[in-house]
Amino acid sequence: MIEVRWHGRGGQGAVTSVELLAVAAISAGKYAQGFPSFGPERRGAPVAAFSRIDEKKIKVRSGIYEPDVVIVLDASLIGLVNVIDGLKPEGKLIVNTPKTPEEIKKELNFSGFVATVDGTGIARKAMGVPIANTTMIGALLKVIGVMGLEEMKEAVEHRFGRIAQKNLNAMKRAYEEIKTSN
Amino acid sequence: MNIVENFDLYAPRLINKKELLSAGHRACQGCGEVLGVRLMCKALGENTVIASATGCMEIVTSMFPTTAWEVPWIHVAFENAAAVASGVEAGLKGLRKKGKIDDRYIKVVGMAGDGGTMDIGMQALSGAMERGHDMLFVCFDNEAYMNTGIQRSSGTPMGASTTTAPAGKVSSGQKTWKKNMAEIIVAHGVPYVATACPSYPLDFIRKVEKAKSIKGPSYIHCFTVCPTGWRCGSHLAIAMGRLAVESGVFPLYEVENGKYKVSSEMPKKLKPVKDYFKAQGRFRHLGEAEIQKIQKKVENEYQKILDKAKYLKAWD
Amino acid sequence: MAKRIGMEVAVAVAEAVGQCDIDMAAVYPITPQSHIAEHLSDLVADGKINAEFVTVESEHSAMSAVIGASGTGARVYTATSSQGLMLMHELLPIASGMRLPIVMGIANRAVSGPLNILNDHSDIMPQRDSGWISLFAENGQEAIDLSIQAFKIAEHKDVQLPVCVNIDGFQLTHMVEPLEFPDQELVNKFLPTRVPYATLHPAKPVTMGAFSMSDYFTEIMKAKDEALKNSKKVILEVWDEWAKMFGRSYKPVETYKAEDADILMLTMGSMGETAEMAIDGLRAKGVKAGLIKLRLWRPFPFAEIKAVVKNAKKLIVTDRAVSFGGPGGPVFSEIKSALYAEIQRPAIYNYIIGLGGRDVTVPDFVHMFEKVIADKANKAVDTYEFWGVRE
Amino acid sequence: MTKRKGLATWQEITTGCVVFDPGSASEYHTGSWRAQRPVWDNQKCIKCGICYIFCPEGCVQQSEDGFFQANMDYCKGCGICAHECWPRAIAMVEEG
Repeated sequence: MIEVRWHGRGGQGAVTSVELLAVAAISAGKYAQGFPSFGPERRGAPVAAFSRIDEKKIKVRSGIYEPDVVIVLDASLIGLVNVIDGLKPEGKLIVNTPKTPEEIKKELNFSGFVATVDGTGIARKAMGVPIANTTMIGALLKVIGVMGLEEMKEAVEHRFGRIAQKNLNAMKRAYEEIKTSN
Repeated sequence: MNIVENFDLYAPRLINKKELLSAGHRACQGCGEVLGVRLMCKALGENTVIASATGCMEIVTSMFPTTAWEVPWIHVAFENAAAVASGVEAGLKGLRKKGKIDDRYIKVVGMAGDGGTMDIGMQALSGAMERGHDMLFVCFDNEAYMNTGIQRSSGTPMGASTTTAPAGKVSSGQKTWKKNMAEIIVAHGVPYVATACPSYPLDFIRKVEKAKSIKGPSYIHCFTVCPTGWRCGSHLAIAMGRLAVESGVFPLYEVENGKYKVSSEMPKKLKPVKDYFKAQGRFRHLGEAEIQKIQKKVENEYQKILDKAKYLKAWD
Repeated sequence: MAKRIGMEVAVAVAEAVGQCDIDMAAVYPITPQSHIAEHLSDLVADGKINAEFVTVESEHSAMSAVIGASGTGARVYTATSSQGLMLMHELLPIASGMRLPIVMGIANRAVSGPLNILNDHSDIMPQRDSGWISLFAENGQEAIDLSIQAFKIAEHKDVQLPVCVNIDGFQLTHMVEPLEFPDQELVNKFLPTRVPYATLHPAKPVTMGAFSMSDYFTEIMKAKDEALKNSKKVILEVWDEWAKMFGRSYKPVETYKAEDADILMLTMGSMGETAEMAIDGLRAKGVKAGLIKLRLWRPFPFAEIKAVVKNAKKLIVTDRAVSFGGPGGPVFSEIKSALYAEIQRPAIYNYIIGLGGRDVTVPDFVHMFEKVIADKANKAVDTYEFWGVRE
Repeated sequence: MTKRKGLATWQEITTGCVVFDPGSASEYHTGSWRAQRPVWDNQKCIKCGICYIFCPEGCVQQSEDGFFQANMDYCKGCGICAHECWPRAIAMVEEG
């Protein structure tokens, strides 16, 4: 089972991302959960959301405290929120930033796996808005590899209708452009 | 001796003979409220469903395993008659559009006393009126919580002595002016609001029939005398209602699509409120100065209605 | 078998209710129930279900309106949570007393004060004696299935009682998870049109909600109690039929590795499957642990409970609510009273867990078992403890 | 509720306490509440029907001859009819 923790701010669509990912994974025949951090967070406040994906039925419903992957939708949260809290030693950190993985590693004093992609830049070019939540699903799928981008298509189309293709394009670019540390 | 003005001599011929509220109900001798309910039912006819609040009328008409009602009737609780009525309306609508019941037109009516309307029931009523259900709500206002023993309500008039706002050595009874419920419902923008009193049965019946004909929310504020709570003779229920109207204490008017119309029953010149107070024990303690204060307020409030009738236009 | 799809459970509950040919719904939004209200509104707005949706101004009016509509013979639904349920409280025994087959979803949430929006069972527990049939869902699939079954149970001629389906707030309502929706044609077959015993219609005027004095009140209460007790037979029949038609079986009391267990735990609601993982871990270490999951809260399944705990030495009852100044959690009290007359019964322990959204993890459940196993002298029997409270 | 001698057992209580007999409150005779009874003087009666309209019990009915009378099974003796009868055709008379 892969457990993912998403960091974002209220309004940046972290919850939409976990929902899309879970819906797509389940459509692809896997078992998945997607859930928000339960609470009254308002627009702008730091929020977290969670994903679980597995090949067999998921029973556990308690929170995720030791994620396999952490994905940060808003790099300005680094320093405000301990984004690597509980991240497994072999765990992976993905950050939406134009910076290199090495720069992030230095900032966080983190020696594990880091991947970065300028999701906001991609989203702005592909969709005209600086909202990178769907874009970053592409980055996540590249890193975790449990399913392909094409398996997101149906869920994104269902959710976004006319603007689905732009989201898919942005996702694809993030998938292709992500840079990983060694 | 009372000379009945504006009253058709052959009134029985004009109203529905069918009694939809049977005798054997346990209302007090001379109850003005149960008379109001009886006349309302005559005006509504058989294709009616009534949702009643807890209160005198509920208690006296529905002693299990019997009922005085001959129309479908439901009682749930004190504060929610309007919400129950709105549910009945929605339920019938849902069933009718699917063909699960016949397609006759049924008027849904909520009813409550002044407590169930103006106090504890006001939220549910406001919600039901605002949502635009096709329903009539009738408040039978006898100006205190009579069912539980004559405690004050927001419908109790200034100066009336009740068991929770009694006249005493340093108190003259009710310290507040009566809440103007009809105007509150007018402010909801519903198509029809009227005030009525069973002392003017044809006017009351006509207003109920009018409300029945309106597809949408309507409200009638019916002033009903409670001889027990007002401490007057049981034979005076009609006379007291008439005096309340003639003195301007309870003006009869209607508001259709925002247009005010003062009922023809209103006299050209109001009688003094003192005449109305005289026979009622609840006002007996009032001094001249207090009566004059009330007199002035009554005149001012009545003038407001006359002004509205004169200047306000109907909505488009 | 239907395809598994991913959907948020609250949305799925609204979808399932939408499969039931409801005529009317009145739902007032409250966290964490609101997604049910919103999605039902969507279904009505898109013409996917042909029903009246009444946007009431409070939960009190929501329950009042569904009582009125149910009185007309309509199939009705409402949903709420926490404070909303507390506001409805007055009307719950009236709905059951009038024998109206209302179905209500409850997104279980802690009751104030202080205000807390997260999951526990302190909202449903005060409603225990209101005369409603009360079911608990363990996961999203059960939330769907029970919501549909609830109409069939409620409307059965031998039941005619309201049913509430308890769905843990957030842990269930806000979870996107794999779900299977029953085929619509099969649902239609499973759930025929409601046949009411009386309706508010001028064709046959009736009086509902009459006033009763002491001469009849005792008989009326007895009749209601018998109706609720007898509903269990129908509930079992409905679950049998469901299993035959849809392949998923339901029982008043579910068990997991309980048959040969020395030590049992009892859960209600969404924590069951998490507790199962703890039991798997303990079994791997040779501990004969097992789980009881209570699905039917009212009518209480006394016989089933007695049967499943018979051979255990110890029983841990978990409660998600507090009975302040009482003998322990409400579930604990019930279980103890069920077993009082049994000669062979386990020592019973009570942990009050997961209050106001406090997370309970697999290691937590393991620790509960270990603590009770370590109580060799049975010192903590019949006492209760707030699990994980800071001291 | 089926009409039977004595009160119903719990098994006989209707589902939801629904009352299926409209107007069955008339089984209860409120005439026993009465201390005074209305007596009509048909010489003075003009058949206007005010007594019928204003009766809170709905127990004043018109006969075939057009005159009115109260059903004494239900009349509570409130005196409204007598008070409102402007030709003074009704008098309240002590019972007993």
